[in-house]
Amino acid sequence: MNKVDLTIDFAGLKLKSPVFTASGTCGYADELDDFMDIGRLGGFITKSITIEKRDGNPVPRIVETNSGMLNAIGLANVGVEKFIAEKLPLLKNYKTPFFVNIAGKTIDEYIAVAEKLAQFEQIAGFELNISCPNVKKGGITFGTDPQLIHQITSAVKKAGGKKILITKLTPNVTDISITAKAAIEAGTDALSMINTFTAMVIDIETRKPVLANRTGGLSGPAIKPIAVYLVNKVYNEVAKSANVPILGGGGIRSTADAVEFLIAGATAVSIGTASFIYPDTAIKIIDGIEDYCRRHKIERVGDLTGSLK
Amino acid sequence: MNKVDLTIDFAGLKLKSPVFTASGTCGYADELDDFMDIGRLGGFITKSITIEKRDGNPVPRIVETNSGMLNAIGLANVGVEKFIAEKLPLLKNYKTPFFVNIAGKTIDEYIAVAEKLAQFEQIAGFELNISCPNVKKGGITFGTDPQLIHQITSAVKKAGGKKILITKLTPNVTDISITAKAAIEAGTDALSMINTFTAMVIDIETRKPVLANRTGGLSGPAIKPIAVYLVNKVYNEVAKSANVPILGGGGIRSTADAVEFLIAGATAVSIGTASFIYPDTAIKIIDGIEDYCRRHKIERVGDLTGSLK
Amino acid sequence: MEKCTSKKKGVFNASVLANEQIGECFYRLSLAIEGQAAEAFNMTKPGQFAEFELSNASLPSEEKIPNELADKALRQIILRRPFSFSDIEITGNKGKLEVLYCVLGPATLRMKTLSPGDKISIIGPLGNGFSIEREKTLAILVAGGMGVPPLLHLAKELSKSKTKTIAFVGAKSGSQLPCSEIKNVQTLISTDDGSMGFKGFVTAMLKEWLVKEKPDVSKAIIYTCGPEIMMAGVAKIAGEFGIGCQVSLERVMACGTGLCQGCAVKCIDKKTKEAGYKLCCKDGPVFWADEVVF
Amino acid sequence: MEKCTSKKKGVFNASVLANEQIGECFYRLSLAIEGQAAEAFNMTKPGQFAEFELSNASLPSEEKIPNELADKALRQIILRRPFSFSDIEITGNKGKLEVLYCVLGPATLRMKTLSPGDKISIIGPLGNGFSIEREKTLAILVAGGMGVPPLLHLAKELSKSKTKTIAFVGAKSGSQLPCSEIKNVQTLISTDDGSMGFKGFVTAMLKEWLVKEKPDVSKAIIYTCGPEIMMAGVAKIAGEFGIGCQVSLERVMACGTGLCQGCAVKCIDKKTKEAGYKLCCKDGPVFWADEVVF
Ligand SMILES: Cc1cc2nc3c(=O)[nH]c(=O)nc-3n(C[C@H](O)[C@H](O)[C@H](O)COP(=O)(O)OP(=O)(O)OC[C@H]3O[C@@H](n4cnc5c(N)ncnc54)[C@H](O)[C@@H]3O)c2cc1C
Ligand SMILES: Cc1cc2nc3c(=O)[nH]c(=O)nc-3n(C[C@H](O)[C@H](O)[C@H](O)COP(=O)(O)OP(=O)(O)OC[C@H]3O[C@@H](n4cnc5c(N)ncnc54)[C@H](O)[C@@H]3O)c2cc1C
Ligand SMILES: Cc1cc2nc3c(=O)[nH]c(=O)nc-3n(C[C@H](O)[C@H](O)[C@H](O)COP(=O)(O)O)c2cc1C
Ligand SMILES: Cc1cc2nc3c(=O)[nH]c(=O)nc-3n(C[C@H](O)[C@H](O)[C@H](O)COP(=O)(O)O)c2cc1C
Ligand code: FES
Ligand code: FES
Repeated sequence: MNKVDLTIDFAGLKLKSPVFTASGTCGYADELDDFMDIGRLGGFITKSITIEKRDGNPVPRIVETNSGMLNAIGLANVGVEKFIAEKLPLLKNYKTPFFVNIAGKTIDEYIAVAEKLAQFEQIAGFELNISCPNVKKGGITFGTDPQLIHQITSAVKKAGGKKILITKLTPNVTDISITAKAAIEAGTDALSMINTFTAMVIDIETRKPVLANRTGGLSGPAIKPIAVYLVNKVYNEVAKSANVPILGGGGIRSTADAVEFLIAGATAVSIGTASFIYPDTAIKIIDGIEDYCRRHKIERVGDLTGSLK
Repeated sequence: MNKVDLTIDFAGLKLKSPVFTASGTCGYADELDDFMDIGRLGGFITKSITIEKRDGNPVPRIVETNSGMLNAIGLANVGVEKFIAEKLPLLKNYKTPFFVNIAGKTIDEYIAVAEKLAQFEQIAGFELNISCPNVKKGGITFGTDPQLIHQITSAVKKAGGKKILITKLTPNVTDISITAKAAIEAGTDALSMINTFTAMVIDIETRKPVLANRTGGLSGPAIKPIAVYLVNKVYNEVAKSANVPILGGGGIRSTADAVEFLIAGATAVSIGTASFIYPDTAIKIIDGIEDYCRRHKIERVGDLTGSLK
Repeated sequence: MEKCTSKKKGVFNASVLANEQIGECFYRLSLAIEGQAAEAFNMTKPGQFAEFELSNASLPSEEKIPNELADKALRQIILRRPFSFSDIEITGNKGKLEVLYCVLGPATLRMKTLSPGDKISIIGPLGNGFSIEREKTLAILVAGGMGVPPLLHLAKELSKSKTKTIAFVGAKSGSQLPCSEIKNVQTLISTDDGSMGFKGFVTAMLKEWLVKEKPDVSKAIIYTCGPEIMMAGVAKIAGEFGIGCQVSLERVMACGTGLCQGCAVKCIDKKTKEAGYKLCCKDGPVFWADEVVF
Repeated sequence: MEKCTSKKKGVFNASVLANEQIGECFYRLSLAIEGQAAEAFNMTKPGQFAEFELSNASLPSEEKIPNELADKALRQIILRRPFSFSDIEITGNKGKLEVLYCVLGPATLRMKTLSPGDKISIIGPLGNGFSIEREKTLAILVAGGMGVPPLLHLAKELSKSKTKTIAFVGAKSGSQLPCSEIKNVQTLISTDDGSMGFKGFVTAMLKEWLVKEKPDVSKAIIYTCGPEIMMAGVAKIAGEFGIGCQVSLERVMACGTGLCQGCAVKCIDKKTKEAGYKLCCKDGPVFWADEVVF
């Protein structure tokens, strides 16, 4: 076997590789650019963008846990106008498909952001964050209610015009196949899973939560086996038959981790927390997946998707 | 301050200490007895007992993950008759309140086990396992449906006569306060939380799940921050006002971990996976809690419960 | 089988005396124990084991981690790991434990970095070891690859009795063995690649030998440890020839102490003929071959 | 503030030259770097930092872990830890980095066991360091406890210029300091318990000195690093006296590289007067005191 075909078909987009960076864990691209060639990524997902600028939560926003971390950044971002004015032009420098992650407090806010961004060529698509556990309104409530998911997904899909829409699911539900199905029926082009688990760390000396926001979202290797299970479940129960690709992630640090997600049913994977430890993780994993495929005589990386026996 | 009062009032029972061993992680007491004085425990919870003997799942039943492990033991147990004949008499040797964890495939099976055991003095109470993710029927389905929880909890409460009933909740739900409320309204005396998260590990060389059962339950330090959050949520939203104690656990390895759960709202804590690493963990934590209370001038360990600021 | 579980098992500290590579695949770790630990391990039978806490040891630096283990090395381990012993020497209240190990994953990578003076926590002695049947005059040891260590310990114990011992040792290639012969024991080696001794599987060599030498099967006993598929083969041969056979099984263990029920071994109850699970850590790791459903 | 971020930051390996305890609270870790790493760290300003990967190092053995850290030691860490430098020497394509650190939790416990020859991964140089203002003729360094290290580096850099430097160093007690004076610099020590130098807070000592010595404030500048509450005090004094002041802040950092937005510092935009968050790791850790909302 000479060459492994690392390109994937992701909801009609042909992407260079099956590895994305996850929202909120890779800045606005320039920070990561110091460490690797982000042009090799399958996709780059921005931090959540909201209609208004958000300062985010007070500190501490971060606390480490066993093999994981909690974050309660609070969707800190420059707001959509400033994003368009200041960040978007920079994206032109990269040969990477950019996906803008959208968040909001009301459905109208989501729609407004999508409408404002729909016209820009530099943007390959949107990731709909209906699952961020760190904002008081919206967020988590949207993501757990199938009806609201349907409403918001179809509205944003419409507002986004021809842009690819990826709906990001929360794991904080009884049956994730039901929320996945709601998003698919509403016309989402792809699913992203999973976002973080709501969690808390208490400082036993002060008897207060460590995070200023009290709770935060658990990410990192700790959650990986749950994420793999959920990806496999959604793949088997809804995504495969609907032919909707899954962007899988949660705790990926190594090639082996990424391959687990692909085998479980993901078409591509996203790297979040791991980039904090080795900023070039995503690139190393692209190379690693190529090696893995060669070793296992897999010609197209797409053949791995859902190949669980 | 001279002495710390480590006794707790647990649903009317006066217990020696706020530390239990968790179901399925401490055998039938004799194994643990080699390593510590189990008479100092607040309570000892047996492996799940079912009406018929169960061989359990094929191996591998265990796989380690980052800061955690999956198990799919499959409720292997001797069955209630043999339990009564062979194991129950041994329990007399210990001065520990024993709680028998009950599982089943149908509500009738639960009732039958409770009825058979209700008469034995050596048993302080029952823990209702409606949340084991490793059996095909029942288990997980019961634990996620508030109506079923109500049905099964009130039925077992009745069948158990005067015995204390602890209902063990699964974290695999959208809103655990709803399931907690269902159990409380059905008359449970206490809540136990949390059981494991359904999860999967894939062997990327064979492309098969590592566990013979394909999925397993994730336990250990990895899940601790989620468990602390859920205990705090249930305490604030339902348990405190209903005056129902919580047996909190999930990933406890150290005194600090245990104290986090108490502060979050637990009246007692359960030690599971940690006993595999240091079999005397529970005792060390009892001593540790005493030290902590002394250091913080807390006279009764009960004063810690729900003291989160 | 004669119960040979020590009553005094416990959680003990051991300190590293030496840790060195021997051959291509094996490392030898020597541990010093004292006091209660020495007492507890005093009567340890070959085949018994201990659970080692290795999560706090450091990983080898990046360039010293074999490529195929790089991803595994990233896993943050919490569980102990079971190891049997290749030798145990107790004198008074001091003792020395010797482990031969292969580097396969996150725990054994960490084991490799232990250096003299380091302390580790072990739980033991655990399980039931090989039971030395006094009435047998010929002990046949059959070891495969990673299964060699406990049989070295057993060979030493047997050498104290009058039992004649012969050892069959198989490996992929000669360089993968921890030793080219077992001390004081007639050792026949087989290698898959023929690089040393008999070319082929150790089971084939065993069968050939039994056919040729025709030992008195009523006076012989087979002790075996190695890959499960090899032991299944040995058990089959033992059955064919009517020789009693003890197998030392391996299971993924979360506790090693009978708490978790993770280490199930499918066995046939000799009386009821019913199949059911026993625990490798508590009822084994050594079982009579004819009770195990391979 | 003059931008002093090196363009060449990267992920580098460093090897441990020495690691020893100095005083009661501090340890000194010396690292050797070469090639690209040496190039990258060549222009590092005092106050810049690096992110250290320590999760693979071993924990000290149980008896060497202070009681109050025993539970913390159990946490399995994944994130890097930020450390600034007390000294950096680069010659050609080789260099030496020196870190003074205190043992506070799981990462620094692991740091303590590093020994000569061990390799660790560092990311750096990161952030913006102290900016040495050429037109100032008096540099006043104010260090508290763990804040001493980067000011040692700064003092060394200042000693190369003509700036007169005076250092105020505070600690709980004398034994908790890494050194009793800063080389070539007039050093005034204060301790909370009076066991060395001035008895009381370093801020009180600073104020007393300013009142007494009446330096030309237009030519003076304060550089400070230490507990946030102390720096807030120093900033207030600097404001009262009208002296420019740079503070080196600390935040819990998940990345150190601007990716996570975890390390927010509330700042006032000098132009718009609006409050908003900057990032400690990217915009700092050194800020002008008058832009920070303490
Ligand atoms: C009773 C008993 C006694 C043992 N005695 C010894 C001994 O004396 N010397 C020794 O080196 N090992 C011995 N082992 C095996 C040892 O426990 C494992 O090698 C160890 O747990 C590996 O841990 P790890 O984290 O390095 O690798 P893991 O990641 O846990 O395992 C790495 C890979 O190797 C596989 N694996 C695990 N064990 C084996 C095995 N035995 N053979 C082949 N593949 C395996 C796993 O499935 C996995 O794919 C014994 C096991 C048992 C149950
Ligand atoms: C830019 C920057 C430069 C730094 N330079 C140095 C340095 O040169 N030398 C050095 O020793 N440390 C330095 N630190 C602090 C260092 O990063 C922490 O001490 C380290 O992360 C602790 O890790 P740990 O896992 O051992 O403890 P953790 O468990 O992470 O922390 C242990 C406890 O200490 C607290 N803590 C953490 N940092 C501090 C602190 N600075 N002061 C008081 N309590 C703290 C935590 O809140 C926690 O309660 C620097 C930090 C930053 C942001
Ligand atoms: C610091 C941090 C910030 C994050 N911010 C966002 C965000 O703004 N929007 C979003 O949809 N997800 C956000 N996430 C979630 C990640 O995109 C990802 O879904 C999650 O962390 C799980 O993957 P991981 O374990 O690889 O990090 C954030 C995660 C972290 C750790
Ligand atoms: C090996 C194993 C077996 C278990 N068996 C049972 C069981 O039979 N019944 C039950 O209710 N919970 C069972 N549990 C769940 C534990 O009681 C506990 O709720 C869970 O492991 C979380 O706690 P931990 O992280 O401290 O282990 C089991 C857990 C493990 C690890
Ligand atoms: S390993 Fe836990 S019971 Fe055997
Ligand atoms: S630490 Fe991540 S942005 Fe500063």
